[in-house]
Amino acid sequence: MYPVTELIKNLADRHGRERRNLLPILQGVVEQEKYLSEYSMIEIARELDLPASEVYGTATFYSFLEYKKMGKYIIRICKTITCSMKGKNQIIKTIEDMLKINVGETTPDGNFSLLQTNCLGFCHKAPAMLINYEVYTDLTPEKVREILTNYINKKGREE
Amino acid sequence: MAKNIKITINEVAVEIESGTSILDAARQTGVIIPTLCYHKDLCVAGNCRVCVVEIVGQKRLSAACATPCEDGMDILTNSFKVRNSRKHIIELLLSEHNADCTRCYKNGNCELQKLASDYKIMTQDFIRLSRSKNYTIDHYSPSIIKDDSKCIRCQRCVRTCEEIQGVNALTVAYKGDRMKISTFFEKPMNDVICTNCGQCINHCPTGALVEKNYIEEVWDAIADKSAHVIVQTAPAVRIGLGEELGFKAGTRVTGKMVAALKRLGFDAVMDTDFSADLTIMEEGTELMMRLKRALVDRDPEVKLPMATSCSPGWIKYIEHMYPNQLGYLSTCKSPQQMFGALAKTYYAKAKKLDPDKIVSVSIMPCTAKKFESNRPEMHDSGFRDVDYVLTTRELAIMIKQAGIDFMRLEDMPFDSLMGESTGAGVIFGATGGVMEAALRTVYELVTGRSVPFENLNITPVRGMDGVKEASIKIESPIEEWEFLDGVELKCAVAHGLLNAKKVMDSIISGESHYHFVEFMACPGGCLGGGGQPIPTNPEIRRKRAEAIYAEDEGMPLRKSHQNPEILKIYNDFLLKPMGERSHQLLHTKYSPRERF
Amino acid sequence: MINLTINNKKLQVEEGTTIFEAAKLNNILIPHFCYMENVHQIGSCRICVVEVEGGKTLMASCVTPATEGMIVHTNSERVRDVRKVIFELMLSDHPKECLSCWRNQNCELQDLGNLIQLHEFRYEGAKSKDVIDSSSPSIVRDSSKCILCRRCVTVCNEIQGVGLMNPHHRGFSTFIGPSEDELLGESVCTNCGQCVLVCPVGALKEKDSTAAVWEALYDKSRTVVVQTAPAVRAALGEVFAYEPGTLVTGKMAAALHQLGFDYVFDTNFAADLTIMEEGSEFLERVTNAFNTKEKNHVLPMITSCSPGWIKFMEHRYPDQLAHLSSCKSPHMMLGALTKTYFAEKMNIDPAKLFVVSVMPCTAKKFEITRPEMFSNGLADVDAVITTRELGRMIKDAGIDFRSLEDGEFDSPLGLSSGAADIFGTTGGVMEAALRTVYELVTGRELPGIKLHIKPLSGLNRIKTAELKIENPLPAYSFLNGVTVKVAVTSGLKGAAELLEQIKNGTSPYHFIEIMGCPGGCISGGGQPRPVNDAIRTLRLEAIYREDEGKLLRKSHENEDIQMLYRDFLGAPLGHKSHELLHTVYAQRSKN
Amino acid sequence: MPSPAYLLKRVDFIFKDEKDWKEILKNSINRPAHELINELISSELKGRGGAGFPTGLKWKLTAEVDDSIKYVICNADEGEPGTFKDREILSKVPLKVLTSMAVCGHVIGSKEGYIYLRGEYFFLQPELNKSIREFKDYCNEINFDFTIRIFMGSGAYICGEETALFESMEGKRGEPRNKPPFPSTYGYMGKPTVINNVETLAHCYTIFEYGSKRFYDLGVQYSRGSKLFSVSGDTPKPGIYELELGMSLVDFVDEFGDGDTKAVQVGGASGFLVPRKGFRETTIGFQGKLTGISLPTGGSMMLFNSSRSMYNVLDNYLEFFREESCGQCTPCRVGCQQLLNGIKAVKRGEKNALYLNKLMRLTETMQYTAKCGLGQSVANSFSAIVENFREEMIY
Repeated sequence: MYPVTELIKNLADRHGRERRNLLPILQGVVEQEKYLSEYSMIEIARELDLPASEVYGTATFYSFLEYKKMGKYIIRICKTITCSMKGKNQIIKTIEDMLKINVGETTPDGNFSLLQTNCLGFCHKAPAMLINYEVYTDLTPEKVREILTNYINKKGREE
Repeated sequence: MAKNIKITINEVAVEIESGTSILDAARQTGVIIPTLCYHKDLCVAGNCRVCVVEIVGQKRLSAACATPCEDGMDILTNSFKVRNSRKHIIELLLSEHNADCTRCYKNGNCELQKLASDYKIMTQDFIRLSRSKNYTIDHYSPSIIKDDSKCIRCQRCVRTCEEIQGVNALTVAYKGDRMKISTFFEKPMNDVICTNCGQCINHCPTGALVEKNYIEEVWDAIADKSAHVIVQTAPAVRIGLGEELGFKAGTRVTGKMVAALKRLGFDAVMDTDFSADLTIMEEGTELMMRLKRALVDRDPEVKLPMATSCSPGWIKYIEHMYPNQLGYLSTCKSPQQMFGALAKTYYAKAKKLDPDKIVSVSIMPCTAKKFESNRPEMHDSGFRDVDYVLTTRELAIMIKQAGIDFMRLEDMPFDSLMGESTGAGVIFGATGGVMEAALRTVYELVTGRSVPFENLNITPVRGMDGVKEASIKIESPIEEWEFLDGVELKCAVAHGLLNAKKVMDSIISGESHYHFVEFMACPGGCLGGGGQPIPTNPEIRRKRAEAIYAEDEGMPLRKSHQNPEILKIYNDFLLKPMGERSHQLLHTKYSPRERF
Repeated sequence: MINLTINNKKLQVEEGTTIFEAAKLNNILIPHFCYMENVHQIGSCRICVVEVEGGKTLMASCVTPATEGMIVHTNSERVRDVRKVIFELMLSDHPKECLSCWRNQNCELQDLGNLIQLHEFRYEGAKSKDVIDSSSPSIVRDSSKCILCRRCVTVCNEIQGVGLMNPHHRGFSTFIGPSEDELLGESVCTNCGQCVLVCPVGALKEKDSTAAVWEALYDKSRTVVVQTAPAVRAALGEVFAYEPGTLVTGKMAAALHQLGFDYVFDTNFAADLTIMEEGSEFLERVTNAFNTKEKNHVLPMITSCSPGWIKFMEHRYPDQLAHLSSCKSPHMMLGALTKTYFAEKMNIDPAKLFVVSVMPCTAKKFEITRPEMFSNGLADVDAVITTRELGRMIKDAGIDFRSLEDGEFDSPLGLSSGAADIFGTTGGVMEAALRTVYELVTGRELPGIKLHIKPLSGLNRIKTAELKIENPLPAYSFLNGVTVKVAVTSGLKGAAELLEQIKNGTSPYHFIEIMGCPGGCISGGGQPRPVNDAIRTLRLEAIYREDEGKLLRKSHENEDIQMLYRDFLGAPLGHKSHELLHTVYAQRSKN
Repeated sequence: MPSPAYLLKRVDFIFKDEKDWKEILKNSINRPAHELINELISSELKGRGGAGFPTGLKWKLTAEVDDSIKYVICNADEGEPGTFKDREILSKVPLKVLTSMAVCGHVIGSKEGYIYLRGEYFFLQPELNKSIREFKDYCNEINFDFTIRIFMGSGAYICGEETALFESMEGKRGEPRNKPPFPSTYGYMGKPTVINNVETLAHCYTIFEYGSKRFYDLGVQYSRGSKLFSVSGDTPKPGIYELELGMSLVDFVDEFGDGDTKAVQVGGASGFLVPRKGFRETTIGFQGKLTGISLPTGGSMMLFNSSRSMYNVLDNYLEFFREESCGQCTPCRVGCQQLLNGIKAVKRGEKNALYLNKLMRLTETMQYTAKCGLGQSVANSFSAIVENFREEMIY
């Protein structure tokens, strides 16, 4: 039994197997696996007795439910008007230089993915970004470098 | 009775039932409102916004298909605001569309083309988006081609696959400008659960979903002098073909169809109805044997009810959805495949032809037959039983291509050896037809008397409602079947895969127990199949059904076992139904498939 | 007779018929493109090639005569492949914008595509020059859509004799039209629109005025008046899939009311008025010729209701302009009257009136821009839409044409006589005029079954007739024993012939009717496509059926006309008539 | 012009303490439903989410429908750019919101309440769950049957629209439904549903606490009560301020602008952009004939100073709408792309400036025919920017 199948079984037991519980289950899988693989979508469809295409259609609608391989930490920079006015591009440049990847890519070692997202609701502390579910605001290039280094170390410590 | 309300449409006062949508109210008063994502078979989506109308007093325009009328509404379907908006919306649709109509399969029969020509879009000022998008064409499936550059995202196919067929092969994916109709993980239609029933083709307003056509291959076969090209035509083709060539819906063009096929250059024009009668003989006997094993030998693992197996869309559906219930299916092949097998054995021997030189073509109202003809187990004659399958639409195109003036053709009969057919064969094309044909023969074999229905029309299995049930009491059968005395033969008929699912679920849960169930993949049976002329809607299906039953009443022979050519084939070649040779040629087996 | 087999079907045809015609007679349709019945068969597009057994190459069936014992295959494998390649080559230089083209769903290239079922994209190459010439008020030319089938060249040179549309340059850069830098608006083009009628694709179209009409309809402050020409009611049905030759007069009027026009008048009313004016003018000229001594009479008199013909004459025969009757065309007369007589009667401010005329003709769009067509500062007619454009407007408004009940024309400018109806066909104006003139001169009805003059009806190019005048009324005693000779022609080629006779003084006629388009207005440049002689005959018969179906058969018996003279105009050729109903002509350069 | 004395009046209701929520809850659920409804109606409280639908009427309509199962939903999707007040309310005074939801349950006869929390506010969950548990215990204590659960969104701005929110909660794609039928008769799972914005529920709490009079006195005719404003952009003091409705924009800019404010975006991307010359006659509030135009708003106020290029602002909005449109209906899906490509083409000089007028007419069509608010409100800022800052769009 793959770990994902087991995870999906528990999520289904916890949330229920109706169509309206689909989104919580999808979120549960993304929280763990960082993305929805083809296999996991099929398992969800089997568990909830739903057509696979419906699961795929619903999942691809929401920007947080990724369906491509993602790194362990997903960095999401807010690109809406106030953040982009307050220097979001410099932040992106700094991260790109540090991690050697462009927006939309994942680092070769699979630790970080860099994405852009729409308004995070921190316009008064722009620019802002999310790393997985943590919010970081009033970013400056130095602050970003510092945040990333301790993520890399934290990452290092876990290994 | 819902109370009537008064509204005015284009300053014409009208009284209609409350709750009718503005679109229906307008239609009743002779005002045409353009629609694209609206279809009589499907629920109202209201997402193309082409049918917006102005309600006096409201700033925003409302969609006529989705807005119910309220008392005192003053509706303008052609005010300045409406015309401007409608023109803009159509132009927006065109800016995303690959407008190369001359090379499109649906040229001349496309709702977007008609809309653009009716509402004369002459300006071209929006930026062509279709060029900057990398549209893909999926042509791996033997039945269906999906061309995204022609899709206007009206979601009619998604709603068809969900509401009528319950298969959900297609869904809407992504969001914003990347939104598109796609399968699971954008896989080719051939790799997902699609049953090739073609209902999505029938409901698609543009050329985004069309059938894979084999017109070129058939023309080449005809042109090849050394090949002996034979063609078989399905029961539902003769009452659908007329619509493509200028006749009203429900006109019977059997004789003209045969004449046209001969004019096209086919060496022998024969009738699938012949093998429909053959199917009745085989399947009827199989049913009798199952009943015998169930009631006499008390054999536990005999599977009752027996399900018909002539709809390949239904077969692929059950293989996907109920892989371990395949035992219910009758082992008989579909009439098309039976014909194919016999063509390259019995017919070849009788006409002293080399089977390798025979090219067997079939004209079907169905796109799933294209998939069925290249299933691995359909090579029992040593060669591929049916080489090419054409839909009714493709035949109409070939007739036009050959420059045949169809209206003025005089009728011609089918060729011999496999062209004779009975009324029971013809009604295969309508839902409940196979059941009625089977009952006419089985009842007579068992009791020696003909079916106790006036003029042999077993009305309870007729009509368009989703699931139909009927039961016939068997009294004083002939002695060979006397164990059936007093047994109430319970049968059911389901058309449209969603209804099929209902019946299957009730069988598995033991809620209902029938002896014999007819399943058809398409609503209305084969007459509403995926290959029939477009448009197809409830009234057209009813008219086609009337035509089929009229053809049945007009036939001299009405029961399959009276067909002389059938009797001839049994004593020359097959010896007896369910005999050793029948098993080798006319029966098949099924393979379970992954559901996802 | 020769016998041949086509698609292994034995046929017998006369000597000299082409393979295409032989097949057509026996219900076998061969795909074709540049061939057009009654226009030409020049075998330039090669779509209609067929395989003849024994022949090395495929032969164009439209130009290859059938020979004894020929075995033809119209659908062999070779033919189909070749046809696909040719079709694709044509498409490679054609814009792929069907859905925003005005010929969408009414284009022979699309129908051909439907037949050939081509789905490959093998040839993508350079596109030829993309010139859009919308200088002319009637016709717009879009060379990017031109397929070089040369139908317009044949029509403009052989049938109309204007000789404007010609191929230029060579090879891939060949293009069809007036010369390189010349614009239609400034050329000798008579705007007759025959080229628009025969063009299979969207390369030539009428200039769209529906936008202006819609704008006027939505402008609540203006009163919008519409008038329909005699030939429109005989062809509008074809836009809504009626058989050619179905009369839809009632439904047309109902549709116009539903479109939102405030008043629906009938150009036929003004046709009766034209007969009164032109008839009197003819009588005046005849009296000068036969009665008085001065020799400055100008005969023969030529009708002037076809603007295409008038512009042709102004270019080609500027010094014979005096022969033209000075009457305006019927729809200009009605426009002028609307903004004076009608405006006064209903006390509407003429500036607020917007007059639209529905015409079977594209030249009328040019006519309303002529400087002489303005009375007291206001244009007589503000917009002209063709029958095709009216069909589109009806569809655009979502009116279910076929289920309309019949409506009526509004008075006072709506009533019309049978004589007015036959204006739509060639010979109609002459017959209508003679019905009135003969009765004015002799007091007796025109002899001839059902008031028709047999030799003047029908489609041949030049038709003549003679009418002997015996014991006329005392006022016209000088005409006793005179045989009035009349001639009728349609198509500018015939007109040129008659004008040559006038030019060198040998013309025996007193009265000549000339129509710009072959067959008269029933097959004008604005009529629904396709048009061929069979369809012209059906429309012609419909027009005569409407004439015979009316009680009122002569223009001078129309009470509304008599009321108009009593209340407003006074007498024919009176001072007011001259001011409103007559016009002058301008000499134009020859090339 | 209202008298100059009418300057910005700071108010402090929302973030005042919520310590006596238990007592308010108890005596509210003992009052008859119609009395509570009339209280809301007489307070003239209008929806604070941006649509401005009178809350009293909404509760009344849903209460009248008799159905055993009804739902109360708190819309905490807050995707509108420049809006961040709901997050503050839910983190500072969550119990006010929960109380109002319970009272609403009592009024319309519903036992189930949901908070639709946007995916980006994942970190709010632990705190909020704690308050919900605390609330639940008290409910059991006074045996008032009303359970509240959190439903997490997953990043889709469109799910702020009420029917798209229902679709999303039903596990489907967040595609807005046809209206009618309206949520009061056919909402979540097809049952009658009241759906209110977080701030609206907070205001309900104030009304239940002090009665409708105190609320009614604030603000001006048609725009009663106070409103939380999220101020951001070129301003020395970005943040959240509770101000009375009906204030004029000129006062607002004097207070919050950096002295060089060129334009103010009222109501986020789907709101209205007011250029400097429009400040004088614009007031913030719902419809009604105060001098000049008044703009309904979800509370987002973004200030732009003269260093900002309005072309980039509009480009950013259109990119936002193109991505966040649900893609279901033609005018919005294709319209947004055409607008974006259109202004880019004009900027690059491929199309002449007149093309902007064609795009303006297109936005008019989108406003009239789009199926939901998103498509309809793209026109607001587009027309304002193109009309007032035409040169910035072309050169």
